[in-house]
Amino acid sequence: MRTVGLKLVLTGNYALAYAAKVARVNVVAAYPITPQTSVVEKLAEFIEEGELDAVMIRVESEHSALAACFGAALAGARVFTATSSQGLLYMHEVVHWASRARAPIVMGIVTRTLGPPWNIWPDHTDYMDQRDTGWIMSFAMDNQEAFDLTLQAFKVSEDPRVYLPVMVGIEGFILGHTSMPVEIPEQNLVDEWLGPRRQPYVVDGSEYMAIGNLALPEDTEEFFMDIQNAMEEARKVVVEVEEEYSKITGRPFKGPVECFKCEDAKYVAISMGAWSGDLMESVSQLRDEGYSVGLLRIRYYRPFPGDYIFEKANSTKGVLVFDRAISFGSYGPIFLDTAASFLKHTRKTPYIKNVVAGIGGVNITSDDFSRILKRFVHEVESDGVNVFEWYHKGKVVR
Amino acid sequence: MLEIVFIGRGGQGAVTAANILVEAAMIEGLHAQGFPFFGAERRGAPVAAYARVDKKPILRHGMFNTADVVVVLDGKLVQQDYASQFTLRDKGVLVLNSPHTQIPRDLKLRFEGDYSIYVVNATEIAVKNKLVIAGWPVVNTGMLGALSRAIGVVSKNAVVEAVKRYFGGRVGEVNAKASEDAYEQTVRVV
Amino acid sequence: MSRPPLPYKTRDVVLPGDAACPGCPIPIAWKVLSAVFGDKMILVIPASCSSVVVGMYPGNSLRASVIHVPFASAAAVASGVSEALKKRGVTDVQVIAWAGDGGTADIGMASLSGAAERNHDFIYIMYDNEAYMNTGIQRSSSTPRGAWTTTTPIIGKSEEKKDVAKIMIAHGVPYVATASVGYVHDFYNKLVRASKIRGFRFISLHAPCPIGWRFDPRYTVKIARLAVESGLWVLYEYYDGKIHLSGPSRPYVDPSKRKPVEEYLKLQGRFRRIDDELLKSIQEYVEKNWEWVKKHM
Amino acid sequence: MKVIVEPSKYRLPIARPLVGVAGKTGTWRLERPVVDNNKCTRCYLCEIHCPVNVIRVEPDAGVSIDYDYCKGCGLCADVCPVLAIKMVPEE
Repeated sequence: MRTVGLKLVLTGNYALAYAAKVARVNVVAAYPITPQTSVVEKLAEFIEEGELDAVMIRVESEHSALAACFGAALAGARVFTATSSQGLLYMHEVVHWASRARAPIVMGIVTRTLGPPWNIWPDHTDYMDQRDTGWIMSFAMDNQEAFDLTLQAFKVSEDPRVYLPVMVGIEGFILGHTSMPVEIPEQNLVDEWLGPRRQPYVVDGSEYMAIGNLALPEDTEEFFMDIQNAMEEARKVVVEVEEEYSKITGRPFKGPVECFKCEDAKYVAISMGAWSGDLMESVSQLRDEGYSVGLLRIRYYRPFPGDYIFEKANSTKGVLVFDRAISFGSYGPIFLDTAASFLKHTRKTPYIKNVVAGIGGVNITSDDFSRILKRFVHEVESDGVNVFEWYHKGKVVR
Repeated sequence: MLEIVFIGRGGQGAVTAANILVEAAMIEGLHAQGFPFFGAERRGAPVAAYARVDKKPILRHGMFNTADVVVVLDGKLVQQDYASQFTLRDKGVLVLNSPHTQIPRDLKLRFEGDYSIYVVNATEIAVKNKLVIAGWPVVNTGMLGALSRAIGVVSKNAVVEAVKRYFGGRVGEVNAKASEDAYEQTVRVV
Repeated sequence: MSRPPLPYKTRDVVLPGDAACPGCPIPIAWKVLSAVFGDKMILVIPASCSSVVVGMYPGNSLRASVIHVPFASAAAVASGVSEALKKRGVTDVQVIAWAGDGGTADIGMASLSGAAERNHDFIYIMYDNEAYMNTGIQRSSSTPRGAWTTTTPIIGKSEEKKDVAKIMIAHGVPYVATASVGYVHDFYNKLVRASKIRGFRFISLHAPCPIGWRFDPRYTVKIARLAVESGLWVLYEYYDGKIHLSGPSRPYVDPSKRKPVEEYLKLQGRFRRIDDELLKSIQEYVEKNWEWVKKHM
Repeated sequence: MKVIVEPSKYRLPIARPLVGVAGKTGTWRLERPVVDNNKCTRCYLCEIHCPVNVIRVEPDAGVSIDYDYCKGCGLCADVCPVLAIKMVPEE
């Protein structure tokens, strides 16, 4: 059943736009922000060229971008939007609103840091700011994955076991503006696999309903609990969806966390996003040098794949978590999730360490990763692990 | 893996060149990446674009200053301070758009070791092919032909096909002609 | 006698026992909406008294559809609903953004302006009770000069009321009207006209609030009418490039027919501390506003 | 463009029409509207304006009020052109 379809050279941003196109979205509402702009420019082009039968709402702000998507979703449309950085924060209120109303929506996040100072380069600060919103959150490492995860997001979002919005992260520029070959599956296969729009209710006047009336504390808490329940279900659904997807596309199944040389590793790194590729180079090189290292790359951040990470990393001597964001006054978000996930299973964890780096778009190369990994191995061997480090300009800042 | 930097002026099409190179590499069955300088590009100011080409999937991301190949869309830029941030690896290749075939003086580019230099007059080729937009000769497609001649990894045919696909129609044909002309007229000077 | 002397079908959509304060103008207006659109309406309601009036989950006081939305987003959500329904070919239901003056003139202004500029096909109704009533009577930009609110507690509001209808006229949308809960027939007629026009339609509905304006709840309609009779609130429609004065306001083109504004003000506790100077400025506002209306008729 | 509505096991924040969503709001009342149907001209203004929608005017029977939900605001009395409705204190 495998088909190659089309192979095109696409930027990460265009990959998101193509995914929305083959998902046959009905409504796109978006507001321009660097480095997201070319996502919606491409969709506007598809729509104006007649290649995509959809309505483009050129809204006056990001708050309205997601609000318009929310309204269209409730009224029965498959919708898509994309944003970045300050724009994502501006729409943050509606980000919460969409998941509480159980509205299936797909949104691309072309990540970029937050100001001041003005800085258009990528880290995960904006994305991590959304981690408590009740959205399913995935993150791509390359443009093919940006396309694949976005297309799968529609299926995940519209699954009755989930019925939550999904955001797909890619780093601005590093993927967003970088061209790579991307395989686009044939439209008819996508149509057959994805099927028509599916949602828990539709507001179109055919039925009396009021969405979001004032509710008592206990009722409200139950809605929250059900979002948590849906997150648990979503763990299965994202796996199922990817399995189906790899059958029709022939692309390898990677799961919520990709294991790269982690099976027999004594030390594992954990990371998310494009720099995981550089980290893989580093892991391969260190393996050649005799270090027993591996990598767990997070593809789905929410629901957090904590059990999977525990299973893969519990028998190691050390776990090194790379974060491209910081929860000021605490640690990097992935580290916090990882540490908590271990505590669910055991009181005797391996060494777990957090390195924050790459903030504001600072480029971290495989040489940097090798340096950090080697030092971590030596720290574990000598029982002197610092739980937290900020890696900056080639040096460690504690 | 080959890491390639295109140096040009904002508006000269360095980013387009990098993207077409990815298309050409794909035609050759290779893996590739192409991307602009991450930041604000201003018309006329010196600016870089980047490409990676490899037989294996490319895991590495991000900009780089040390490259295997440097393609200079405006030959004069290699004599300006802007070029000094880039380093050519040992056995690296420099491809220049220049009307002169002698080795330019005062190269600001840094070298780690041996290098070769290829020269082509892409500006003249653009003018002859009537590839002038808003007063600017379009040199990027010519420089891709020269790049193909200089490194060989991506064949002339692949570049021509990629250029045609990228632009389509008559524009594609004319640009492809520029690539072919440049391929033929590129000479090694060092 | 046969049916009511008005073509109203106000009985079935607004259900008794809602959570509105006694004398609240909101359900009165909803009854007029229901008379025009029946149960085929989707109200998009941002944070406001109306969020509370419809009552608490799992119940709802309207036999229609309601979408509660974040404060600043009513016009944007309605844009999305309207576009999606159009795409689906659903044409038998009216999308109505129903927002207070705070959600319209203040926090919702950008999304309102955006939706108007894009000329989305829905009706936006700003029910203007001239302050943030739901949070406890705080000043909005639509609060009139001189009015007491909990955030202008001593000297009253010093600035002029923001005239949103004028702002919407400047957007060049196909239909703008002012209306009042004191003139339900007039409001009804305006909704009927609006329902026959496609594109963005805006109605500014004057809606006296007994709690926030400090008057006896039985006078909601009386005070709304006094605002018109004193010339403070002018009822008109704007379409085809000019203002069409509405029946109830027609006599008051003539200043001598207007009741003194004091009559309107003295019934309301929020104007209790008004002095001669303020009174004069309010009277001047009336004259100035009428000049503007006449100029655009 | 097709939409499939498929419910899930999750609770949704959807409310449905309900009479008396705020309870028997008649208990809020301090004054009760009392109608003199002999005076009533069946103009329907009280029915049209009643914010709680509890007044029904019928050609023969005249005005009836559902006191379970009437909040006693007195608006009906104020809009009645013939003063057929009086507000009297609740016992």
